[in-house]
Amino acid sequence: MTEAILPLALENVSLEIGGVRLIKDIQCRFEAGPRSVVIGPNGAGKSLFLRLCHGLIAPTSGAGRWQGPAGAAQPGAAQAMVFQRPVMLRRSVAANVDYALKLKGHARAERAEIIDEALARCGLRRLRDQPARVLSFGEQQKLALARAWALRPQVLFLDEPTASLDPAATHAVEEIVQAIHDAGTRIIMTTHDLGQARRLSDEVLFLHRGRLLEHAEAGAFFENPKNDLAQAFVRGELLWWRYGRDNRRAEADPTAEDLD
Amino acid sequence: MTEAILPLALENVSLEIGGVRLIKDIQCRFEAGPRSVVIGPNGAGKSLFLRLCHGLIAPTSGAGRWQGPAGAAQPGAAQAMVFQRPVMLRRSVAANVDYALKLKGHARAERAEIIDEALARCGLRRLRDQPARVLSFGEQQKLALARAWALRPQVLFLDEPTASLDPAATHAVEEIVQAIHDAGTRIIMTTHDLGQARRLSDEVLFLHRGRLLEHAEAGAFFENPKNDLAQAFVRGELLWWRYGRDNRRAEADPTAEDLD
Amino acid sequence: MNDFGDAFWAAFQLVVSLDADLTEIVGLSLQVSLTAVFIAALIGLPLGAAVALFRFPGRMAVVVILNAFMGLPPVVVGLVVYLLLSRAGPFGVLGLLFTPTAMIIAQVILITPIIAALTRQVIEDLWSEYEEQLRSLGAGPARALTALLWDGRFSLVTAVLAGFGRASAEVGAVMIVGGNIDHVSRVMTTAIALEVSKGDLALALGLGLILLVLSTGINGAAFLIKEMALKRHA
Amino acid sequence: MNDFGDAFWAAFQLVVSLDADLTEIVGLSLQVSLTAVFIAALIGLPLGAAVALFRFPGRMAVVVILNAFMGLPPVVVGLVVYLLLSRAGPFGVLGLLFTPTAMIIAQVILITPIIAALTRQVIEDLWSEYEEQLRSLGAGPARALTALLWDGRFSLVTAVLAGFGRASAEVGAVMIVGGNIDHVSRVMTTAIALEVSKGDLALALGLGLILLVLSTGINGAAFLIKEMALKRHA
Amino acid sequence: ERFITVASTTSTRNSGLYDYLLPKFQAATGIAVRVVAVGTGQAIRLARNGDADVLLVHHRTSEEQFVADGHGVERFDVMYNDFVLVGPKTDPAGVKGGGDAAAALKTIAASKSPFASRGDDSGTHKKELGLWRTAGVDIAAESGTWYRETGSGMGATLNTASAMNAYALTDRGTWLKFANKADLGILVEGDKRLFNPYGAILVNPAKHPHVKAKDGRIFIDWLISKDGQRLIGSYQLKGQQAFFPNAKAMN
Ligand SMILES: Nc1ncnc2c1ncn2[C@@H]1O[C@H](COP(=O)(O)OP(=O)(O)OP(=O)(O)O)[C@@H](O)[C@H]1O
Ligand SMILES: Nc1ncnc2c1ncn2[C@@H]1O[C@H](COP(=O)(O)OP(=O)(O)OP(=O)(O)O)[C@@H](O)[C@H]1O
Ligand SMILES: [Mg+2]
Ligand SMILES: [Mg+2]
Repeated sequence: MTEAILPLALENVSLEIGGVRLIKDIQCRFEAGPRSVVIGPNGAGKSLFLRLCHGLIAPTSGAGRWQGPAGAAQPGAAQAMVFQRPVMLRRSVAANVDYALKLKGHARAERAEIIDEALARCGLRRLRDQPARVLSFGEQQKLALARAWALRPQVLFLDEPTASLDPAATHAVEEIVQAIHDAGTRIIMTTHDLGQARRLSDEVLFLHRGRLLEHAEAGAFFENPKNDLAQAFVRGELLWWRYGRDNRRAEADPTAEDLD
Repeated sequence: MTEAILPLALENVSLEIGGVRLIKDIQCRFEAGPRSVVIGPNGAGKSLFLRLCHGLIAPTSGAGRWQGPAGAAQPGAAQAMVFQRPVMLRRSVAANVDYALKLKGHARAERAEIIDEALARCGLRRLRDQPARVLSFGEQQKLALARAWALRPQVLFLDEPTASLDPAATHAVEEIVQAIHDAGTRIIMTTHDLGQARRLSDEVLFLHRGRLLEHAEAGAFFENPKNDLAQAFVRGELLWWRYGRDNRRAEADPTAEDLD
Repeated sequence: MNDFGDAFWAAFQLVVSLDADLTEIVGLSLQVSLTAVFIAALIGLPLGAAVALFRFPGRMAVVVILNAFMGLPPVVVGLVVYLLLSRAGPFGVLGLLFTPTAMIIAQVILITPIIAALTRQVIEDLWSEYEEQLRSLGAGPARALTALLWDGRFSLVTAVLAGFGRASAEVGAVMIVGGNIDHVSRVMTTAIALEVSKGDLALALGLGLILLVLSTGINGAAFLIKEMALKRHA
Repeated sequence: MNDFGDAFWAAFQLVVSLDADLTEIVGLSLQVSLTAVFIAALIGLPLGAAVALFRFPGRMAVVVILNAFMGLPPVVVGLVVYLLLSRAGPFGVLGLLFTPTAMIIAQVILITPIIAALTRQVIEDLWSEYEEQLRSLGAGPARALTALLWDGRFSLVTAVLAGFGRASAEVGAVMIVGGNIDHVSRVMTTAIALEVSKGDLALALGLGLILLVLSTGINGAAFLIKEMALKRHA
Repeated sequence: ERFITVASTTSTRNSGLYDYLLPKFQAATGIAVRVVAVGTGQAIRLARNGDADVLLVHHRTSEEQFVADGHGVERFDVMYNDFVLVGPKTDPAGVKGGGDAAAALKTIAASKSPFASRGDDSGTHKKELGLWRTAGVDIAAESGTWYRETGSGMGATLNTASAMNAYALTDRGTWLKFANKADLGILVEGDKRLFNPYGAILVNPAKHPHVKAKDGRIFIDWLISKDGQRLIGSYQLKGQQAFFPNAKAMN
């Protein structure tokens, strides 16, 4: 974990499933340093994009390359991801974190301490012996964060990590994310909370229907997005039936109430 | 569906699982009319509370009673719920709605039209033939709403229906919820978005650690919650280690960073 | 170990010469096993799903018995069916003994518990995911049953194939109720047993080989159909 | 239908008199089947999980063959083991033919595919839920294997019980490789077959009844252990 | 289709006699014969339940009992063959060439050479037990040591014997047709005690009205007819006569 895997370069990455292009020719680069926030409407492809970056799915064309000195070898070991729909193993809260640490090769002795710290940090200490799968949704999201945090990755992907959290927890998670960033981890996250996006981003990626329409410095983006769809989105007015109609199935869809 | 099932009265309802009391002596009444929003920190028991009201789980003590004229007979048929973690059947988007309608006894002929309308309303028309389980998370939440909406229930439970929606979709869903309310359906929902709670509530229930600490008219609640925990929560400062320490496992947990 | 070489040679010769007896035996084997699997699936799938979904007193006992009956000894099943179908038995007048129908009945008894027990497990796992959603939609166990069988269809294929495996491999029951009568009730497995008792081990092995190739073919076909359906339906 | 009454009576008498022969046969049956299931589970669980998790050329063929081999005909398996262990065969020097060891070997061959094929299905279903999370944590298929076997343990019980059912009910293979030699390799199923061929149907049925009670007992024990573990672990 | 069901023993079936005889019978009479070949005890049981029309087995005492109990109409001698004692060609017990089966068994017992017995109460098994009695050997005490009761049919027992290189008593028909002889060969034959008569019995239609008495009788009559007896005598296995017709009422 001493050698860097960053930067990550996506070269003309496309993803096609069942004849439908879900990610379209994305070209971008993530250098070490800034916090990136990916925003865009539901179904824009944000989660697919994170999974492509993380290496969980392979693009149908183009390629993602970790260009750092350690990037060619084992980039996976230096990354972690908090999924939008966290998956809990059928074991206790603590054991969920423990398993992740074991996979990364931590010795049993040091694991106990890391687990304790991670759970405390995410407010899950009193639940440590609960079976993880009966946790409330928000608690599961916290556990997923604790698990990822315990791994001390170089790059951390977060897919709407606070979507189901209460206001105080959301605030605390934002602080944790900030702390993780300060400790040197590269943050790439998605969120639907534009306030959060403002607070946590150094740069913004705006995705729409599988296309990366804008990739800009955060201040500039929120001041004045260049792309008109991004403008509409930031104003909370992105309504598909008004802007562009590249329906995948190319059928007319003239319902005025259509909300996306 | 002509006769009313409301009001719903919870009498001293408690729920205990594995020796832990997760819901504690809740006493309340839902009359026809107002929109209720249930708020509270993660793990407070909001989802359990909705499931108790909806009849999915039976309380270990106390009872929930539908006291309307049709309440004794088949209250289940007049209710619907949008789950926090929506479950999609392994079939297409349209078939998911269709199945729900079939269960309620709608004839095939009328189903097609209702499905169309529900999907259009929730912006899912272009996805109607997609397998539901590969939808993005937000799309799944919309589909769950469409499915519930199609049923025209007397009472609709919504468990954080906009948690994973983009701002425009959130806005649209709020409008839909309002429209459903206007059409006479009783709305009982949870949310972590306090702004949304303000916009959509006539009355507020504040849950904390399984207890109903406050049940008040919305204006009054947001002006000045009586309960001090509720006050802290509304200010986004509810930190458990400061207020009360009824840890289930009665272990000391003095971590200052504990975020819940 | 020339026997193995001889076995391949025997199998090869039988197949190449399109031996009329072999064709007849293979045909009857397939007819009996496939019919039995079809009927057993018709009973076992809903039965297993019902046990998975309904809560009733003695349910645990039923689960245990279903599991235990995966191990019904074929000879015992054959015997029971024999006693029932024998002229001296209650259904003797039907004259079903030593007919393919009798063999199908015995195999249905044998494999229905297998399909039901495995179905129960699959549906129970699925129900733990679906239960609240379906109950919320107003589907009690009874109405959820078909939805779950449909949604679990890809996993249930394996349960049905396990039943087919047992049926096509089984010899004890069909031997007793079919009688292994040449041109009437001789199937692959009883023919193999016969060759073994004649000491013609190479021919027995050769027949076994053909049987395996056949059942691999059927499994392959099932697999392909499933994969194609999966592609379309996810 | 006096035979059924006679069967109960025969079973009752055997059990009450604590017949020494019966005790011996029951003991050997349990020893053989349980050992075979244990070994088959040791092989079949990881094997099935590996097929579920790894992607390799020819994987589909392996899946189909595993499924097809759930239908390995016992007589054929018995024959192959017989040929391998017979004095003329490659392992003849070991002198294993007509010993319980030979019977265990045959049953392991017979039920390993059953356990593996059913495990494959369970693990594949689980993997579709876990895959991305586990891969994200750095667990490739190899390391995910144990985690999935552990997390799927409650469903896998049914797979192992299916294997046990087949082993305890099977007669064709143990008959050939064990030889059904009195006091050496006679087990419940071969004893039943013997009584049938003697025409003592009541005794055969009685023995079958005892066998079923035994295997129901074992299934019940497995169920209780599983339920207790489930309570503690969710 | 016109057919009758015959309950018979595996040894007769395995010798191939039926495959030779029955097509000729069908050609002559238009009646198909369905043979259910099982253990002697099971065959008698089948016939007693009325599940067969004709019983054709080789254990005289049981057959006579069957008729005496009213299950069968009458027993007819059809043919006989003989039993032979087979064993390893190396003959560790040294019984080869002897003409006295009981003496040979006694020698085998003394040398404790492996012996595979059917142990299934079949005609062959009963014959073997009688020989042990004559030889004065208490065989029950030896079961599980050098004396191995396989509890299975003739073929299975021979498979066991050839894998164990054991001695065994078998009917000649099965032996001639048996393909897995390995190192075994015929060691003792020709003893009068090894005579093995087959009888045919029509199942009693008075007890089982559905029995196809007419066709069953035609079958038995044909078996003991000149034609039938000639054909039985002409059946050859590996160049040897396998069965010897001995019907009394040749017409
Ligand atoms: N395996 C798949 N097969 C087919 N379509 C898929 C698959 N996975 C995702 N999709 C489709 O790709 C689109 C993008 O999905 P993705 O999950 O990336 O959206 P998202 O931007 O994360 O949305 P949300 O904000 O709702 O989480 C969606 O329309 C979805 O239906
Ligand atoms: N089946 C169960 N067994 C044990 N504990 C459970 C079970 N279900 C829920 N709990 C616990 O009950 C508490 C309340 O859960 P619930 O899901 O109602 O919380 P919530 O208020 O909806 O939280 P969130 O805002 O995170 O959705 C949680 O701490 C959870 O761990
Ligand atoms: Mg997403
Ligand atoms: Mg909740």
